[in-house]
Amino acid sequence: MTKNIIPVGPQHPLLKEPISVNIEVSGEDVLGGSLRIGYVHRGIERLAQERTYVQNVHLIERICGICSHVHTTTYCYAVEALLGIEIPPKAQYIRALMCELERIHSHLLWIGILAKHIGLEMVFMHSWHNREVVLDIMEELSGGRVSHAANLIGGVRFDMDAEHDQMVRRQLRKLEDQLFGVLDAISTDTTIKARTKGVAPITAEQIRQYCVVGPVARASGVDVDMRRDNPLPPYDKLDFNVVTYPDGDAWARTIVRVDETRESLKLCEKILDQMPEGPVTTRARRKVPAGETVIRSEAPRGEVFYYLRSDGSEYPARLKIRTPTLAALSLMPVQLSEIRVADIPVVLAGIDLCIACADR
Amino acid sequence: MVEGLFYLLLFPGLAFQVTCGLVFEWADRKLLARFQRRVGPRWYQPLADLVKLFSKEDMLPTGASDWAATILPLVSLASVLTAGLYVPIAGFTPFSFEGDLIVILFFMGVPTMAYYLVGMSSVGIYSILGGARSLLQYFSYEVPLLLAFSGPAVLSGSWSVSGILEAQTELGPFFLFQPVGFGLAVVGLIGKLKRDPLDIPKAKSEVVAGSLTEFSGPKLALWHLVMDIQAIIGIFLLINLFFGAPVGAAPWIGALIFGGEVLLMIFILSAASSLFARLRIDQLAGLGWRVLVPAGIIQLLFVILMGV
Amino acid sequence: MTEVDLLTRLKEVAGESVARIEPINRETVYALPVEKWLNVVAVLTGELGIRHLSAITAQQRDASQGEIEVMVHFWQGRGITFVLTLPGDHPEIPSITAIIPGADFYEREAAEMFGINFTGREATPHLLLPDDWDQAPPFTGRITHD
Amino acid sequence: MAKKNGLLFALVDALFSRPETVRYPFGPVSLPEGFRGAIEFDAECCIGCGLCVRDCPANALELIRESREVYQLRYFPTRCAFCGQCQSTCARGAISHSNHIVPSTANPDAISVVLKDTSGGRLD
Repeated sequence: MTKNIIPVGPQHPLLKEPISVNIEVSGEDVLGGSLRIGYVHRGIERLAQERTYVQNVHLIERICGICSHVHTTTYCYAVEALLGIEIPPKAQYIRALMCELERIHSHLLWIGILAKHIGLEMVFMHSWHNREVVLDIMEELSGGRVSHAANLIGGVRFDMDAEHDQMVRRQLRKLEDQLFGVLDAISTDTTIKARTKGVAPITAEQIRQYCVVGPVARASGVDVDMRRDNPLPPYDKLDFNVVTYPDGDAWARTIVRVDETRESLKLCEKILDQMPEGPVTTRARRKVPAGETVIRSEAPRGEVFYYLRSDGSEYPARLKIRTPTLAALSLMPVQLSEIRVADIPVVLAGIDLCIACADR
Repeated sequence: MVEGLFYLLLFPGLAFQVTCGLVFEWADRKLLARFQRRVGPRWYQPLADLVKLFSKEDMLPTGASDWAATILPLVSLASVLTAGLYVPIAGFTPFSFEGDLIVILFFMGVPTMAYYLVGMSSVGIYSILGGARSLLQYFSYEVPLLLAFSGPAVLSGSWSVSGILEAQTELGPFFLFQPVGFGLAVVGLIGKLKRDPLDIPKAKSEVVAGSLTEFSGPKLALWHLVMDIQAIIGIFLLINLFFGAPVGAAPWIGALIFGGEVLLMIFILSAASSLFARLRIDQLAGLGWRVLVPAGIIQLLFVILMGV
Repeated sequence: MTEVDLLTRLKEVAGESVARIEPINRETVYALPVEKWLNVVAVLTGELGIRHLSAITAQQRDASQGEIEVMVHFWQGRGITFVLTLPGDHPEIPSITAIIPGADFYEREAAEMFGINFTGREATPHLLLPDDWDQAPPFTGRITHD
Repeated sequence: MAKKNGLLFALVDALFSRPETVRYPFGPVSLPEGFRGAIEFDAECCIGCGLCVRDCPANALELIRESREVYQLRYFPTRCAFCGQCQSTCARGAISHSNHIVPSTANPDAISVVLKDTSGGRLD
């Protein structure tokens, strides 16, 4: 059989963001693949050095369109650590609430994309319809569906009163009502199982070798979650389950995300229940004292790593961002072997591509 | 002469089939949209798409066979239209003869072959993969489909569709006797039409648009028309073989019942495409030869024994 | 393994120049000599079980001196960072991709952005920068705009 | 029952409920209370500290000094990132976001508005 190259990307119906995967095939069998990213490289790490700490909050928000909030949260905690201030407890809880909402929204988006890739357009639409409820909550709270601009250095930009609290609870209940049927259906559906079970399994050893994080790691039985292992406030006061599955195949990656969505919904309720009273901002100086800090937090796709060094001026001296997708991407060429052409979408979807995050 | 032209061009020929094809596409898209909580297109959208495509520039990549790309959609369109002439509409059969079921099946098979050839004559990897897949899929669904269609033929002792219709007026609709055969026929039809969940040769996320990836403009429009007409003819045939035609009713009541049955079939097809994930080609082959073919043979044996 | 144990073991492997420097936030930081870097990583991933590489940060602390600092951030229940200092005119460091395949992208990124030469690995095309990028690495020197 | 036929249940449910599509330009659009649209400026409150200009991540603001007490704000709505930073920065509450949606353009520098006071400086 002759060998052919299937060029997936930079533009392809499979991809929402530009990435180029050249997949070598022989008939229906995939032999291997090579990867090229950088199509949406904006040089954010370098740009950040040219802007003030305050301006950077909004630059960082534009790293990613899905996990924008967790990026600014991590960045703000990093700056606050250098400033030596602690934000008020209510601001911490609001940040965590937005993080969890974002996780639900990211996982629902992912479930939809997987369904679309395997030809289940209806599940795709229903999943995104449910995601719309989450976006509505976030818009109602912060004024923006995707760019929430919720964080300030030293707190959050909006307060939550009793009315907001009621609204979020009402919307979450609505979401539960319409979501759980779809989630059950996804985890029990025969054809989804047929397409994902046993596809491109990743062993726990491979996960450790390639330093993969987040739901992909948890689907291979590697129990990592920065919310629990290295909690930023208020996650140390919250109680939640970390979902792991031992199988490591595309099916496990689906179920992990389905279960995490449920878990996050519960966590949202807990955050609302524990939400303290008080102010949501504290005064922060513009000049950040010299020093360096490392912050790790858990984005919907896994561990986000920020390194920030200040030289005492208003501009960061070095900001290093490591996004979870970059770790997962390095594993992709390994996965692209011993599968069929029809499994390519499942593999690509399985690691939850966020190219904007990976490229920065 | 005038009557012949009327049959060929208006009813049940070109105009009627094209209209039905477009109506089918609209109904299908509307239903899919409603299943997905969307509004869906207006009734003239398929026609508008067609007009738009016909007015677009016609391009082919260098190296692809221009000759094949031009002639194959035309041949496919001609054969589905010809097949349509022999399929009774609400019991109306102007060209019926003994053995026309075989002719219909033959003509219905032509677009699949054309699809394969057009993929193979192209230069893109997606087209080649799509063409190869369409042939693999053909081998998987065609046998169960033929087995399913021979059930009614054997039961009525006639290889003409009108003969099968007549037999059903005496015995009652055949799907009552052959539910398995009916199911097989629906699966086979989905496979033949390359619709979800058996749209393996043109799976968007895997091979972009299969054989038709490199097509544009009028040629693509022709292919869309072929697919639509093929779908509606397939549905008509299925209804004739398994539901029969109403006996002794006024023509308009017959047409109404026929229309209702068509809508039911469209609903079944749309629902199937919404409810099931696309199968892999190896899974389809496994399903076809391990499940559908044995089921079809058992059904046929059952029918033969019943006939005795 | 406590921090003291880790420091002793590191000193055994990489010599007395290993130093524990001021911790960053919740991370413990060790300064290492570049020559023994591969031995240290082999010991880390092997007997110490510190395998999760979070990131590789390269930076020029002082642009006038030109020294490039490579910080390698590990995680094993707590953050452990190793600092290696490279000369600015000829930054070279052995690649760890043979031991930790997941370091591939981080090394390539640091190589592109700072012009660091990671030895012992095959040459790779650009990861983030355009293929026809012919200017200085973006984090060293100025970028000229068109 | 719902568990076993989950997708079928979802399908039927969708078929018999109203479509979610918003017919955007034709129907009413509901914006939340805190929606961040074009900014509004209250010259009465402005003390001319210029922090908004410094903090603006998109360089969409310029402060015009009329006299010691009177300041105007030049605003480039199509540069604006609608992030709300100026609103949060302004200690005197002189800047706020309205719910006016600004259409995007190819040239972000093309449009600028001088905001003098809340009533006169509105962007329509």
